[in-house]
Amino acid sequence: MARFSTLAEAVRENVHDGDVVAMEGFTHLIPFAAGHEVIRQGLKRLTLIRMTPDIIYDQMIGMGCADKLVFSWGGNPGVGSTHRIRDAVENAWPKALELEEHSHAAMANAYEAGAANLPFAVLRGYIGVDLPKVNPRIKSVTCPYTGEVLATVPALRPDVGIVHACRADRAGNVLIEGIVGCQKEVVLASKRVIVTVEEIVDDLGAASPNAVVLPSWTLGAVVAVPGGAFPAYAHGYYKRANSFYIAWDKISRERESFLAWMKENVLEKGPEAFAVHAGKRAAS
Amino acid sequence: MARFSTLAEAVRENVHDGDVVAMEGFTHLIPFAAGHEVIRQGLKRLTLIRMTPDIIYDQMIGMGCADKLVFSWGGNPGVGSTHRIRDAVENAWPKALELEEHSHAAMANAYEAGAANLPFAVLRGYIGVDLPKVNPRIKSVTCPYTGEVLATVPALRPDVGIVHACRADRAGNVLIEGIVGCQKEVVLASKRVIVTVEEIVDDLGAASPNAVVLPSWTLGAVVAVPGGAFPAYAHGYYKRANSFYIAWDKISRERESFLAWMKENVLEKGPEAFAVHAGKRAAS
Amino acid sequence: MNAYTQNEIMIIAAARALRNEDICFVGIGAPSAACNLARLTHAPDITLIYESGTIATRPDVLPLSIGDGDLCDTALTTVSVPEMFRYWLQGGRMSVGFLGGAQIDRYANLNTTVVGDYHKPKVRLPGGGGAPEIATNCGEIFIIMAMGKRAFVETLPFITSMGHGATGRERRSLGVKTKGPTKLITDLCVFEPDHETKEMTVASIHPGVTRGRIAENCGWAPAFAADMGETPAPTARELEVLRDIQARTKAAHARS
Amino acid sequence: MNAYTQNEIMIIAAARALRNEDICFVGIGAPSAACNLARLTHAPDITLIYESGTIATRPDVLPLSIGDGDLCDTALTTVSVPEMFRYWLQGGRMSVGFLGGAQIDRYANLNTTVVGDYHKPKVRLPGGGGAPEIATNCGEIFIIMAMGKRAFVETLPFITSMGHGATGRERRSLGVKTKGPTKLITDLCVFEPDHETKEMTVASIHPGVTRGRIAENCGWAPAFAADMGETPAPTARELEVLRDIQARTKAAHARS
Repeated sequence: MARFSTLAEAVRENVHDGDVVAMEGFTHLIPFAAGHEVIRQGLKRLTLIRMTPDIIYDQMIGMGCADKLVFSWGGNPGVGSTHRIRDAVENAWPKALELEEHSHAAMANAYEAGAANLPFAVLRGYIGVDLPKVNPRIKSVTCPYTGEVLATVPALRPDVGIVHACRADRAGNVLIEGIVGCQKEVVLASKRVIVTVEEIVDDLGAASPNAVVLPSWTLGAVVAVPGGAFPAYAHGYYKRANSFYIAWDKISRERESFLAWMKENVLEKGPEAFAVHAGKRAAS
Repeated sequence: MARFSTLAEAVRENVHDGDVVAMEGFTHLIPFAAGHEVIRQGLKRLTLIRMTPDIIYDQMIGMGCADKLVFSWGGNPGVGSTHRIRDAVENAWPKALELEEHSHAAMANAYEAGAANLPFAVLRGYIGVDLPKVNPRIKSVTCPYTGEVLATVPALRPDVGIVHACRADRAGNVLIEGIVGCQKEVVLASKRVIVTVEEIVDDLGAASPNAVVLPSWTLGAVVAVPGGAFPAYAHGYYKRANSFYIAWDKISRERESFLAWMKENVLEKGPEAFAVHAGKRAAS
Repeated sequence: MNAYTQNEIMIIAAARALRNEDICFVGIGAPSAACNLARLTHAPDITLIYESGTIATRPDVLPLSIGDGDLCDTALTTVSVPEMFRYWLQGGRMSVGFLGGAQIDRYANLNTTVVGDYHKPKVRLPGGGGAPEIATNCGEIFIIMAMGKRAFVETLPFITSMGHGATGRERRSLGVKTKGPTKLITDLCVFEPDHETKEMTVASIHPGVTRGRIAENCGWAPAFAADMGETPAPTARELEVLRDIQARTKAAHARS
Repeated sequence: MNAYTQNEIMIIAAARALRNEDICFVGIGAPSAACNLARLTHAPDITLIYESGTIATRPDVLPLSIGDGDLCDTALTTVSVPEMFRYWLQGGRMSVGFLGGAQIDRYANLNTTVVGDYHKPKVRLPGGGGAPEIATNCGEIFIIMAMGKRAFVETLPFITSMGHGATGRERRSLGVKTKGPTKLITDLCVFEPDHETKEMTVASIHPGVTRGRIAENCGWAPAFAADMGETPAPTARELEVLRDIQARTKAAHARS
């Protein structure tokens, strides 16, 4: 059953050094505020899972939170490299980063299998490519009917899943709308769940009986953090700050400018700093 | 790309003697009008697939359309037996009926695998039960990571999938709302698709960006048949005729009363006869 | 004391087994009546889930089928049937599965498939539906069935869903970690599995019912627990709520 | 004749390859520009699908990422990412997949993973994302890449997604039934696979470009088709629509 709490409490109670943590949101609804809290609490040795480790993991990895990254596409979308992740991989700064690399299809299927309580996922994929040569987790099964050999990946079952959503009602049920990504799967696949939301309302206002709603009892901590997806966006709340994504390229390119930005904007701030981005609603 | 047509044309062009046909709708949106058209066109030797072969298949099997039934629960929900299916199984009347029997979980997974273009589905199921002893299609695979043995079923890939939906727009895109069952999976798993709808409108009016919409190019024939799900129901249009389900028990119990009902209500009628049920909208 | 039928005390005793915090996968018929009675009495926050995909539904009348429109209209959300079976049932999200059945044995294995030989059945029953996977994927299983020698049988012709297995030891030997049937609620008494043997054993007798009457309506010699008690009689409130929803249901089904 | 850049003719030639009836899985960047240009010119009914789950989207400006809000706001419907990869891509629903890449070889295999050794990379690139499965599950593949010796290489350090394989025969030997790369559109010319060898062969040269210039910008000795033609120059309308959407895009990204 979901419990309302502060972001600091939610991270303190649910995330521990060495945990396997998945923070999802496919461009939309990326839990930036929660990522900043993980950095502020100085968590270490995390295995970070994310299909698209973009700025949020660039920040966390650049600040030394992670020992390992499980991913399928790492970059600043439409802009270029995630410089801090590259610095970790290529130069072990601030520390070495182990990679477990998949394709998007495999990651999506692995979350799906985790949500479905299966130990592995089967996909028609990884054909004729080199990734299976460098990732021993990619294996195969033979179809018992046709004899066809298909690729497999182990299910993802994170210790902690962290997502950002549109809103929660007062019982702690959560609505996600728009590009829903693999948030439902991450929530259902994870042992513990933190959800940050734009607002807490009396009525979810789900417009369709088939809207993506996560019942309270599938969640752990629910935290209102208006603007908490910035510079990503929240459908119906505020738009993606494409200009920030472009600006991040310069901020993150050098270690010094990165550390200065993190000090000023993360270490010396709190989740309430995100509220200013939610305030742009009228303009969007 | 969807083509608008009459129900008679749609069935004539898409359904052939001996085809494997799936008509789905989990209590909600059952394509009764299409089933009646299949009966009127005298189609034979069909393999009929349906999770819950209730009245619609009782009618088709009682009229001799099918050689085989693939299913997971056969009965008149909340009322009792499907007498015509029992008569076929127990007494080969009007002809013998081969059964391929699964659980709901297995059928749902088999449609899902069909939609996903996989040859088989894996499930944590069929444990400690007798069905695998009498259904040789139920097999197993071993997880390449944990060594766990899990059940498998072959993917369902019907020749023809037939569903009823709420409405289509003029481009042939179709909206399904409410209890969506496995309709999306059946449509995507089938080689040819017929969709009957309550109405054709200028704008689907999907209330959520994540509403269940089947794009025109995943469909074959789209046919407006108002009331076409009666005695099942259409979310937002008319309610389930529970009294008809109760009445069917008596109608179908004896061969004579069944045949008389079919003659009067199916053989001598057309799809336009369903419109009267759509007219109950205001009352629901 | 309030007058009541044996069917009424069965449903009321079944409802009492449910807890306010349960996430319950509801079978149609008597299980659905018991679950909704629990929701309308002592367990207002219970989450009821039907295999049609409706999650946290609060129907005003009892559904005739597993997918009546009222279930969707009053649900928190409705998911597809493949998702229901994959993420929610197989995902291990249900604390309780509530089943009925046509036949049961002393280890609470159920048959809803055939009487007689599978390939030449004497009676062809509806089949398993969701039950085979409900039986192993829910935290525990409650079963509701009226007693009678054709229903409570020494040997099942077909195991549609596993209770505690043919010898009571199969869940463990097959690696199934859920509890299986922990309560079998009948019109005469409530059975619970013996801690050691897993044989379903009479844990409480409904008021006025004798051991002999239970034995007469059971195809095996039923065991009675050493600490067996009496089922508390239905309260006026329980009977009122049950009769009220049944009346509403009957009126609604006649209308529609 | 209209003045245009080599980048503009690349995007315009790529757009022309698309048909009104295509169901196209769109990569971000140049593929997205080409696909939307096609939609705004000769292929108004083309269905564009992005891996973020947006189906039949009609963005007013080019998205910076694969999941900008505009994609969802203008889509027919938006599905989850697992569903997108399972039902829609793996389901074989896409007639064309449109990819870019960092490096390509003569058989149109692509590398977007690493330069140098995988475990001790010289340059760590973003990785495959959707490409490995796009390459085999779409009916055919169009690739758009500007030429240059660091991009068009004799031997790839890593095969991220399969074109026609290491020898041009791997699709068949691996049982892959889709066509693979049928067009490689560059800033200098358009390549198509040779019918026999599957080696990407220059099928048309952009106006004013010489064979020598193509060879200078290619890490292998490129083959030229016997019936090679000249790419038609961009029309005024094509240039206008392309520049218009790019200007709208730039303004929108600066604002937001």
